[in-house]
Amino acid sequence: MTLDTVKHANETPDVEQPWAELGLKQDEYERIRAILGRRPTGAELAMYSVMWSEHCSYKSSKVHLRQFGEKAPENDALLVGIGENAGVVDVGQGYAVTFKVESHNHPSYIEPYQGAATGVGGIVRDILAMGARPVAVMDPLRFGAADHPDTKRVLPGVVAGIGGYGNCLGLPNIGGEVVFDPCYQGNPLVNALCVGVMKHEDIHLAKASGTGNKVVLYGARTGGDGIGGVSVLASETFDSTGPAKRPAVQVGDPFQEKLLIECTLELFREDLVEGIQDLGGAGLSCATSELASAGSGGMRVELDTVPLRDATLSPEEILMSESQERMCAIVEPGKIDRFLEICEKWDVIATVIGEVTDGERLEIFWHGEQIVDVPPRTVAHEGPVYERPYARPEWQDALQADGADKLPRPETAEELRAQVLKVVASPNQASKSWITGQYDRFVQGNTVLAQPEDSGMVRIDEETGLGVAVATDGNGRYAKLDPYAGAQLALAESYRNVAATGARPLAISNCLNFGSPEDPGVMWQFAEATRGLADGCLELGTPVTGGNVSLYNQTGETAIHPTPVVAVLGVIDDVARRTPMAFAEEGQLLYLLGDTRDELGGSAWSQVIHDHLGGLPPAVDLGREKLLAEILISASRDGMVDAAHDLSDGGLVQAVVESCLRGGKGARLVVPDGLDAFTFLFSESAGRAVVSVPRSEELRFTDMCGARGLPATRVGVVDGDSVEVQGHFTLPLAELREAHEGTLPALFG
Amino acid sequence: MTARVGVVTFPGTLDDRDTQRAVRIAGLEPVPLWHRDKDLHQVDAVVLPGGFSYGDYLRAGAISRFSPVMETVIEQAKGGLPVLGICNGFQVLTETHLLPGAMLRNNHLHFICRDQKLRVENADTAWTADYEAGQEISVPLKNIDGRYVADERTLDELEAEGRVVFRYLDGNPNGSLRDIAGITNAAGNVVGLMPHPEHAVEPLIGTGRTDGLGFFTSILKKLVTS
Amino acid sequence: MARVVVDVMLKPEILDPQGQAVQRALPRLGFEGIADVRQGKRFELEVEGPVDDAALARIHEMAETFLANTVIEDFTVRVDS
Amino acid sequence: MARVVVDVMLKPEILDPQGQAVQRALPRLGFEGIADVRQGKRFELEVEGPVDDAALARIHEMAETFLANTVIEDFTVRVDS
Ligand SMILES: Nc1ncnc2c1ncn2[C@@H]1O[C@H](COP(=O)(O)OP(=O)(O)O)[C@@H](O)[C@H]1O
Ligand SMILES: [Mg+2]
Repeated sequence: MTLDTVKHANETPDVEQPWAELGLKQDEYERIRAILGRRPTGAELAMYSVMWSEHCSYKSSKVHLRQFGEKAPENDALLVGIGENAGVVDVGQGYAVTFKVESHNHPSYIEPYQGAATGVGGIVRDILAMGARPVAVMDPLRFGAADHPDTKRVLPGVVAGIGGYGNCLGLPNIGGEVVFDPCYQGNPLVNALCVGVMKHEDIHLAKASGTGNKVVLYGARTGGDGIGGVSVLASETFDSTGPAKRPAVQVGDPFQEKLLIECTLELFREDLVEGIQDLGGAGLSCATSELASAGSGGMRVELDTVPLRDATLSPEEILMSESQERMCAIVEPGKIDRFLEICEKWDVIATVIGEVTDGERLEIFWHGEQIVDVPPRTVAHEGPVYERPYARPEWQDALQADGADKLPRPETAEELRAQVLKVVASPNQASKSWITGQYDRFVQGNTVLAQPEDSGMVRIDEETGLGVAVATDGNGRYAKLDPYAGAQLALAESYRNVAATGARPLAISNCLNFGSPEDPGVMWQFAEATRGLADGCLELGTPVTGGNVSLYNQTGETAIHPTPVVAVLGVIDDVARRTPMAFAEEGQLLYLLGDTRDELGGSAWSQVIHDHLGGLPPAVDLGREKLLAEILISASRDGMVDAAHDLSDGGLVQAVVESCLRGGKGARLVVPDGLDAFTFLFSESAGRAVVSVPRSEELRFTDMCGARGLPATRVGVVDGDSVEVQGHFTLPLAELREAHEGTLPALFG
Repeated sequence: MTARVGVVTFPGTLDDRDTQRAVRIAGLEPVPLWHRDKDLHQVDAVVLPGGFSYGDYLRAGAISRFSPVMETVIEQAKGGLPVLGICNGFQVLTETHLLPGAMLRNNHLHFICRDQKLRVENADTAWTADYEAGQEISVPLKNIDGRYVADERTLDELEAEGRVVFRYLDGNPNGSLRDIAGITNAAGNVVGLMPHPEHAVEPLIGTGRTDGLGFFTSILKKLVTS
Repeated sequence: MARVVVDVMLKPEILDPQGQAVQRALPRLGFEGIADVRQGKRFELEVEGPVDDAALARIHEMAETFLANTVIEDFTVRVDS
Repeated sequence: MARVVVDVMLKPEILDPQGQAVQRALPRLGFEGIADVRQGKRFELEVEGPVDDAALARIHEMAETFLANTVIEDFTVRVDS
């Protein structure tokens, strides 16, 4: 096959090009021709097509995501905002923390183990690229029905992949989510979060500056991974013979990534890196164009110097390859020798593949012939932007009108007891330790709290005890009923979870998982959810530092529930003051904080007992969330509570059961005046938590709540070895434990 | 002058920094050792920490066992240098045959991470002198290749010579023969175990227990009094 | 009882980190001249009854749907002699 | 370039939970008549130069000291035809 050089492209303007096969629209192809003033070469076409894809260009979501910047709250803690690999937050004492959630949904459905594993690998490299040492990971997951046969294929593979990669990398897994719902059948969600820590001065950015500086590719060799459709460019003709056979699946090598981490941190320590970018989706196309676009000059790359695993790869394929465990650094010429030495020390292959030029073009050569000559911004940052039409779905009104208030409620104590047992044993409410027990949560020796605690918490300074806490949440059922409120409820819950452990919420990241943007109903959900999230962040004072959008999570006409996953990062000055969730001290008083209303729309109860989804989700009151958080943080700081647990799906009874099982102690509960037992136990009103208060602190604590105007109701006492709702029923802890802990092993064990 | 404990880093080692911290907390001086360096830098004892050296590819510990640093460790261990292998380090020690037997995939085939109760069966080794024989301790266990196997004769020999140092309590987590969690060589200077004492040295962190500190205070006592 | 062997190897274009790690270690152990190493799985099945074409067809199907992950792996089935 | 295959299997007396898990799953998938399954490793080595007796002896040594752990595993070496 003749090489499609820039010269050749100039000479053959009328050659048919497979832009449609590469996923480009006619007008997008025309725009590329207009930008270049000629037809693109095969390599250029490959770059544009992948960089202008939904995944890389955010073309459908961009107009909505802008609100995160426009409505960003004043916040001195934000050191690096949206637009970089990950945002960076000042957590004090000279430390900065970076964190981000990303999706790897589709690959994890095709090949659960490798899809999930490479999802972890990708987000870890994003964090590393900011200059930080990765210190923890989390994994928000959504699967189809727990008893569906395909879930038995997908879930164990995903869990083994996340564990296999993360454990081997030495990153404690400190939390995540596991939710089952038939809407995720065929579209499981595998989101992965990573947190990294650095000193302020260590922050690195993805930009190529300084004429003459070298472009170094280091890490794994480049193979034919994840090239997919681009292979049409590699075949002589893209009609008859069809594309060369290239795997769409990438295989991860966590060992290589561990070396990459240690090697990169050593390169940072010796100040050998001017700019750096990880290679993820779109591989070298993305890394070179983003580095050049963000920098001051141009870039020249000799593509034939890239070390290959497969010598038959075409230049187009090398540009597109999504081979894992690679990084691209910009290095001053005088520092190259030391750079390569450190790579050699870590058995990491490193190659100078090009340099920063004083021009404004990204130029790529193949054995001396030019195959790419483009303005990098047009590839990386000035892709198409769509104002997709959106409209509230017709069914939304009917869904909201179909409230949970008309569902039959338990009439006898016996029925209530049975329903409690059923809810705590249901797959979504059951213990997830069958899964989390496959993740190393101790490695690095800084884990203060990990699953099933409300948030994961790691110490970042051994001397002072400074630590950070992270929680992720996202209730797709609520979001389906009302995407605006649903996004805020996800934010509120995550925020509350962080505060429950005693940490002060600082900033958020998010992963927005939705159906097809070409469906106006889905686009409406997306618009509402982003608006809700942006408004919520403004009110809570927690800026969005970054995130990820995953669209097209749908099969045929059926989209997943809108699933905005929100991760909140908090800081705690001394991890010694963290508040755990376990009720461990007999005789301590249980206080319910916040207001309980009759709110069962979208609840766990409505799902488990009636397989029902309808009505409105619980009301959002972010002012109340803020107040609750302040109380929880003060209580932790001043030692007024020994345990706290946030209330969310499953309501009070779920929270109490979890805290009792965690501490191995029972509780005696009394239904407060003005509430019926059912609502007391199962309502999912937001803005609530339950705390365990030592008797000696009771007065001080209730005074504080009273003075600040937070309702605090004494609802019981830590006692015995059962959960008793006085006058109604008693459930022995052993029976609850069996119900709560037996479900997942029975399904997947 | 305190004793110096070398902590080896192989490519893929994960718990080297944690082990150095544990050594420091116990009042010893940690000395990082690099797999390519034959020189042990006059350390008084060596810990082979946990992790996935070489990704656990081929077999856990199989590739690291051939590193330059191990040549010296093997030679000096035979001469009495105290060596502790934790998890991946234990796997390396069995691959070198400094300790008998081998480590295989857990019988349930899953990675397992949990707080594990152990009985200290032998409190006479270089690394367990600060415990009492029969003492029960809890330390984190985290591995996928933790099933200890050896032939019957070797097992009988280990039992007869009191060389089973730790046994799992409250349920065998992985199918290890005779509930063996850790063993020693005949001289008592080389000890290997699957659970992670270095993750149980500080209150609040990990499981919040400090039951693992005894390993490091044991070696401290041995080194400063001898 | 007859033995049927199913060999499962990663497809040639798929990264094989294990094989790579082994290959890289060989020179250090003094073994030169091995240009590439791929590591796969070998299943030995003890089959009850005759291993006729029908039985082999079933085992082939078993390999395809279960023993191998054909998204990333190839396999071969043969009767052990 | 010639290919040499090294097969490594757990010794018969060593419990093989992976093989067992496979065997137990088979009836559920509708495959009957498999009395036992053992799972091992297969290495494919691409050898530079001639695979003569000397080369095979070296590979045998490599298998014995490195590819297999003879405390628990047996191995065979053969030239792939
Ligand atoms: N939902 C979102 N909210 C805020 N920022 C987002 C969101 N989705 C993407 N971003 C930001 O857009 C930029 C590009 O995202 P992405 O392509 O995922 O990064 P990367 O190239 O590192 O994978 C990042 O800075 C990311 O944080
Ligand atoms: Mg990135």
